Amino acid sequence: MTKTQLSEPAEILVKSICARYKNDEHELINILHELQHELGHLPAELQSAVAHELHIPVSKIYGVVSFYSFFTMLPKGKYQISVCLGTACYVRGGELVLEEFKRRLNIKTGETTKDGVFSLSCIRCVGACGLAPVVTIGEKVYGRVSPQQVRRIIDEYLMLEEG
Amino acid sequence: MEKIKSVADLKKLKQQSALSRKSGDESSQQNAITIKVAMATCGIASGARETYDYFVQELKRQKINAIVSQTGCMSYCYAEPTVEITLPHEEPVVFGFVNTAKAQEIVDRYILHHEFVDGVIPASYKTV
Amino acid sequence: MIKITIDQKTVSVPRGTTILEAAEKAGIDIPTLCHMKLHDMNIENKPGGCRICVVEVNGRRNLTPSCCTEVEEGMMINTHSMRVINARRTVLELILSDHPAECLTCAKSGDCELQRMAHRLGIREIHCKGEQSAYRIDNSPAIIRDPDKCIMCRRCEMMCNEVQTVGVLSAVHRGFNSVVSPAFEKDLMHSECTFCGQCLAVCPTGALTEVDETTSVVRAISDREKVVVVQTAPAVRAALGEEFGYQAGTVVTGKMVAALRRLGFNYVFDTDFAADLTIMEEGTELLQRLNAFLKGDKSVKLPILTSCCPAWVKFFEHQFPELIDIPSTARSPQQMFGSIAKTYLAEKLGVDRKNMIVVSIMPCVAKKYERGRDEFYVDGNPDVDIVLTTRELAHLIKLCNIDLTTLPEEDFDEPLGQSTGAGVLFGTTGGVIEAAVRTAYEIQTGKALPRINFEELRGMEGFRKAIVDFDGLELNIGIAHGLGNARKLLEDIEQGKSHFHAIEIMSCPGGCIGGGGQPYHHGNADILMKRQHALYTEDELKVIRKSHENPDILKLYAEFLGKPLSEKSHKLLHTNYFNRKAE
Amino acid sequence: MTKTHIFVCGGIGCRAMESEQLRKNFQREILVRGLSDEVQVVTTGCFGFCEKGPLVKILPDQTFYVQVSPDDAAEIVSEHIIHQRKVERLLYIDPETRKRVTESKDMDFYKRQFRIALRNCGVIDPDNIEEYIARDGYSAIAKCLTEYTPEKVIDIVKKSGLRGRGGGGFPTGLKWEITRKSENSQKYVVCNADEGDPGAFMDRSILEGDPHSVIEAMAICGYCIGADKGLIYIRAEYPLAIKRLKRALQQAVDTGLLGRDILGTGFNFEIEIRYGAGAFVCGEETALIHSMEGCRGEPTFKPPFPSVEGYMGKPTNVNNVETFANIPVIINKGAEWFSAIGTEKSKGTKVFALAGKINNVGLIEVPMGTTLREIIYDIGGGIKDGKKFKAVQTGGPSGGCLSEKYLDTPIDYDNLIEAGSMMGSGGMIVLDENDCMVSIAKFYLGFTLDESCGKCAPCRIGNKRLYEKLDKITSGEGTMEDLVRLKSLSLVIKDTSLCGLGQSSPNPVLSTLTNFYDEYVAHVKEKKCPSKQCKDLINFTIIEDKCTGCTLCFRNCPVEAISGEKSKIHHIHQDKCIKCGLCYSKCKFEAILIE
Repeated sequence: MTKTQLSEPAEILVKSICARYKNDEHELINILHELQHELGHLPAELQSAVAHELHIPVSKIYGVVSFYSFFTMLPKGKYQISVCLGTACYVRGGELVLEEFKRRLNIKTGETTKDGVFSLSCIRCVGACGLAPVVTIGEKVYGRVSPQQVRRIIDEYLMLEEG
Repeated sequence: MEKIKSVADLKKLKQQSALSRKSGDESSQQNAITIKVAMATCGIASGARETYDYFVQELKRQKINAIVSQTGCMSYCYAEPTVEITLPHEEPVVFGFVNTAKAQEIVDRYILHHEFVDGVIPASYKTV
Repeated sequence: MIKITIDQKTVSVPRGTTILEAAEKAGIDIPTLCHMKLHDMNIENKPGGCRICVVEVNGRRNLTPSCCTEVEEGMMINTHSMRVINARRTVLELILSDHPAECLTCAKSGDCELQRMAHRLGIREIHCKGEQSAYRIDNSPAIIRDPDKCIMCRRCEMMCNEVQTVGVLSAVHRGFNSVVSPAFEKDLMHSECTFCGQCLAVCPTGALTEVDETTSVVRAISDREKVVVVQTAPAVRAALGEEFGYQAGTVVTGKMVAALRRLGFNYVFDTDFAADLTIMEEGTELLQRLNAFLKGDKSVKLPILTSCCPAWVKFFEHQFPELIDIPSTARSPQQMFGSIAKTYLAEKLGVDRKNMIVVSIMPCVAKKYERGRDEFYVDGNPDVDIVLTTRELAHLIKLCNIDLTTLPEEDFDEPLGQSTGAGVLFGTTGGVIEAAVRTAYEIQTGKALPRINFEELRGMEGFRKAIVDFDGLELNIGIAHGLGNARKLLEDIEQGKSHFHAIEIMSCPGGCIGGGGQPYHHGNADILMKRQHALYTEDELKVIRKSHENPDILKLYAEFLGKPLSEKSHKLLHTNYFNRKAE
Repeated sequence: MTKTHIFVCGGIGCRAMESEQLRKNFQREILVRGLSDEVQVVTTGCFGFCEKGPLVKILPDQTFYVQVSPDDAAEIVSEHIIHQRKVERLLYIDPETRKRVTESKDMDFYKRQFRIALRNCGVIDPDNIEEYIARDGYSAIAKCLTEYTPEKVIDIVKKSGLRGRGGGGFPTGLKWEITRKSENSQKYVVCNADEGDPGAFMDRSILEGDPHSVIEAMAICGYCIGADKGLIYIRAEYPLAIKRLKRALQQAVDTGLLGRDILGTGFNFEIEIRYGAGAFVCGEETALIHSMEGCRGEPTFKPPFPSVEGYMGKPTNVNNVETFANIPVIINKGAEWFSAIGTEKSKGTKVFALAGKINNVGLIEVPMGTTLREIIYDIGGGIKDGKKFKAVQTGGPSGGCLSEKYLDTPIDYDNLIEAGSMMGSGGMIVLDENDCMVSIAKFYLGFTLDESCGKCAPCRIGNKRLYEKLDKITSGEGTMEDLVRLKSLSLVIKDTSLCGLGQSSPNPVLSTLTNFYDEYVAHVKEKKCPSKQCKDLINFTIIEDKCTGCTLCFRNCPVEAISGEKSKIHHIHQDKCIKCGLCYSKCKFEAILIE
């Protein structure tokens, strides 16, 4: 274990969220959801702080965090690009769209661009199979995406960045 | 919200809602056009929210007596956004691919003049 | 009773019996890999993960794991049908396809359950080769973790979490990437690991092994400039024989001493001597605290906790730092020995401590860690230089072609070789406190003990309590072995629920006889019972059975230390503890 | 005055049969005859009766004409519109009565779909409890609490023949009965809303469109088994469903339909939401329970079943969303009514998420026993872009790929298993001639590989090996021995895995091996991908005779692998080509060859 380097506000947040769940270890997943929602990711020192509050070993928390694909220990990009690779999207070319995002952003799935603007992940079915292939960025859903559109979609956000 | 404390309460509430739907009395509520916009995830992803907003604003602007509401998935995923329109005393009609342009056409022709426009989706199912 | 048919044999077994247990009763041996049950200790691991023990049950679509499936009336079971054999071999091939083929150099070779299984099922070729896991090897002072060899049996995870409640090991990630690891894939050295070694005691493969220091011993003995001194812990003599074909529970003290001499150690001493010394210091400390407490001294806290188990020490330093002032400050026998060897003995022999190498033979893996703690170094030189486990000693003896069975029985050397029956007891749960009671009673009451055996302190229950009558003064004594039991006790103390005067704690189930460095018991708890019995017998056979009557101990005090808890004693035989919570 | 409308089906199936021309002909006739003010032609979406297309419906009299050719337009306008006489020969003949059907409202039988679970989706406002109540909502729980004993309700559910809609198809009533009989002061009702099957989204739709139906059913279940607490385990990836569900729960609490002393009967029931965190295996009930307890979602061996020892060690009844959505209807309409729908062993309806290479992608609900052909061609409007049907994948990663020969198999739990697939949660992905079946199998294995929990060896390592073999085959490096191993390994994984995930994960491999063995052989022996999908086995080249130098491919290539000037023959540089297929799909002159 590393020495706790958690910032004070984060520490207070951990304490208050855990307390709200009565420091009940069975509420671990709900607690992690809330923390990730607030802080964007779940770094090691945060997990240690939760372990302390719930009186459970940090290895158990890491076991849980590393088990579920929804949880991340790494900070995500400002814009989180998720390419759906559900079956419907796959048979309608979702993989080609993903490849194109990887190529254009020069990152692998699960990574974040160096400037921290984009992160790329693939997801399993958002249930919008009628629009396959589907890409989501934040709350926004792009339907019937072709590889050619990828550059346009990225540019859209780059323009936002540049103001 | 009022508490439903007994089966009798429940039945009363049900009758009230059923009455308000079916009876043809004079109040504006009963003669209103109802517009339901399918607003499940895929509908919203296809622009159902814009369609919804358009109907609300446009009908208000034209002072048309209508109730616009959201509903769940109508299952015609290939034709999102989908909208169901019930003119007073008529069968409900579902339209597919209703972007704001289509919505405008629907207001101008179907709602105001009872003329069908392209994109009607025939009901393909029975229900309980 | 439930009647079932296994491989055409009809057996009746009680409700709740598993197919595996029923088969055992019918004399049918179903191979298992992840399953492990320590009968008398309530320890069982059956995740149903390896799928080696699958059998065919009539009317079921799929094969079923016999370790998890309870029998039902009229069940027809086939444990070795061709379908079962095919499945079992294919599954084992799969496991082997993700396991390094390093048997030639693997520490576990010859004692590996996976290797044995491959032999038993006659695997000659792995048909489904593919990508293998590739992890970093985690080297700690005591334990080596080679996750590539992990087969996800989860035994270590179960020991670490459920039995020991240390919670360092957990399954992490998922699917093909899943492995048992400390949090964030950190090294054990940077975790709360106590190095109790219970994980490696149950690991079926070479994924968890102790750090092998036999090479250092060979090098030390080969170095003519060094005086190499060896000490052997009480529990070693009760288990070493198993490695040489003796029945479990055979005591091989004399042969072990002879073997150590043959290996070339200059002096062969006994940790039991240091155990007697521990009793002198710890027993005196107990009485001092007890009497002050009885006089109403509010600054004195009770209970006093034993401190001879290094894993236990590291456990409370991490988990209960607010209680670090209640364990006895006495060092463990290993460290007391090292300290005395490198002062008293070195002086006697006229050897510079830097030229003396102290080797310990221990049933324990944590002793490897303990010897490296900063506080046990003097001017950069450790009190104990090398720690071998019982298993390593056996390897070394075999390496040098020494046949233990034909060796004569020899005695330990003087002056650190003589010990009492009390010292021997340190090897089992309840032994330290019994040894302490024998001495404390006589010192406190000034009377001779009416009896020497304290049956009420003996047993295999994970947590025991007893009241010992000190001539009118009733002493409440607690005993826990297994850190999970220790945790419960400490929580009671924290919450003020416990009213013990003294508590003995051993990290390993059974105490040192069940230590992480002992010959593998492969899940057979009977072995531990026999080792325990052996130690009590050894005690009975001793002429002197109370530590304070050990003449060499008395001489040591007279010549060197003065009296228990003297200034010199404090310097050489006591220690202090650290809050490791923030680590 | 009401206008006359001529509805011409513009569904893709009808379009393939010249419905577009038919529409033009109608318009011309109307123009020529000066009827433009009175008659209007409208193109509609699919009627779901494609085998009899093109379809025409005349309003307001509801006349329904089938198999109308463009030449029939004149006759319909002159006879029907002008002379008010029906064109008898174009009316549909009822196959049973052999009579011509004149009005579409008498033709409900062409509506293959019957909505029970989806009854309120797209009908009511999910955020308004009153709309649910207006459609008989909460009358089933009222009936249970005031008229039936728990045993009676369980009896109704048992007699209805309802089986779990989440995949396994365990009889729901029996499950309730076992949980009822497990004695304990605390029991739980759990709703599994962790819809993880890629390509299935019926549970999301129900929660987004009709959350109260699930809440009501959970309360009924609680009444039956003796539980006062319900938990809904829902995917965190479904934010809208979560929002609607929360609102619905709040309304139910506010109106007193959840909480203490419900409807004055003394029955207490409350519901909490728990979130999934992205693990498909948590669809398995023991894994789901561990996840709700804050642990890794690893399944444990059954028995003990959750009905005996579940959440927090207490008896727990787990059903999925669609199963629950059926319950209030069964209570209101009765067991006999429900069990009259469907096949002998599979009663009621099933919701399918129809997607892939099909025209009418959507959520459909059909009686058990409907054939794949009816679903694909009538409801789904046939294969997209007029391509040839190759297979339909049902049951997601646990299911299999069924070939043409299964098109007329009535779909129910048992028939699908017999065919080597599974009902699963109801994903139904249609594949066409361009889909490589080896790649499809690899896709599903890739999914299983990501989602395997890793607890048992056959699933953890076996699926990895299956995937590696499939990868080898799609790269053109497979051997015939690999095909033998694929099968034998698949069978052992099925036979020995700990939970349903591993026990069914080889189904996509086995079913494609059985039904599309030739495709595997082509990859292995000829090193060819018949569907031209496997990148390692194809090359894109330009057919010089056909290339017009239009530069379209050049402009669309994402990696600048195509060179050429306007009006000159273009060239594809194989070293740069990433085989994305864009040039092929963009070329208007069929000048790109895949070989």
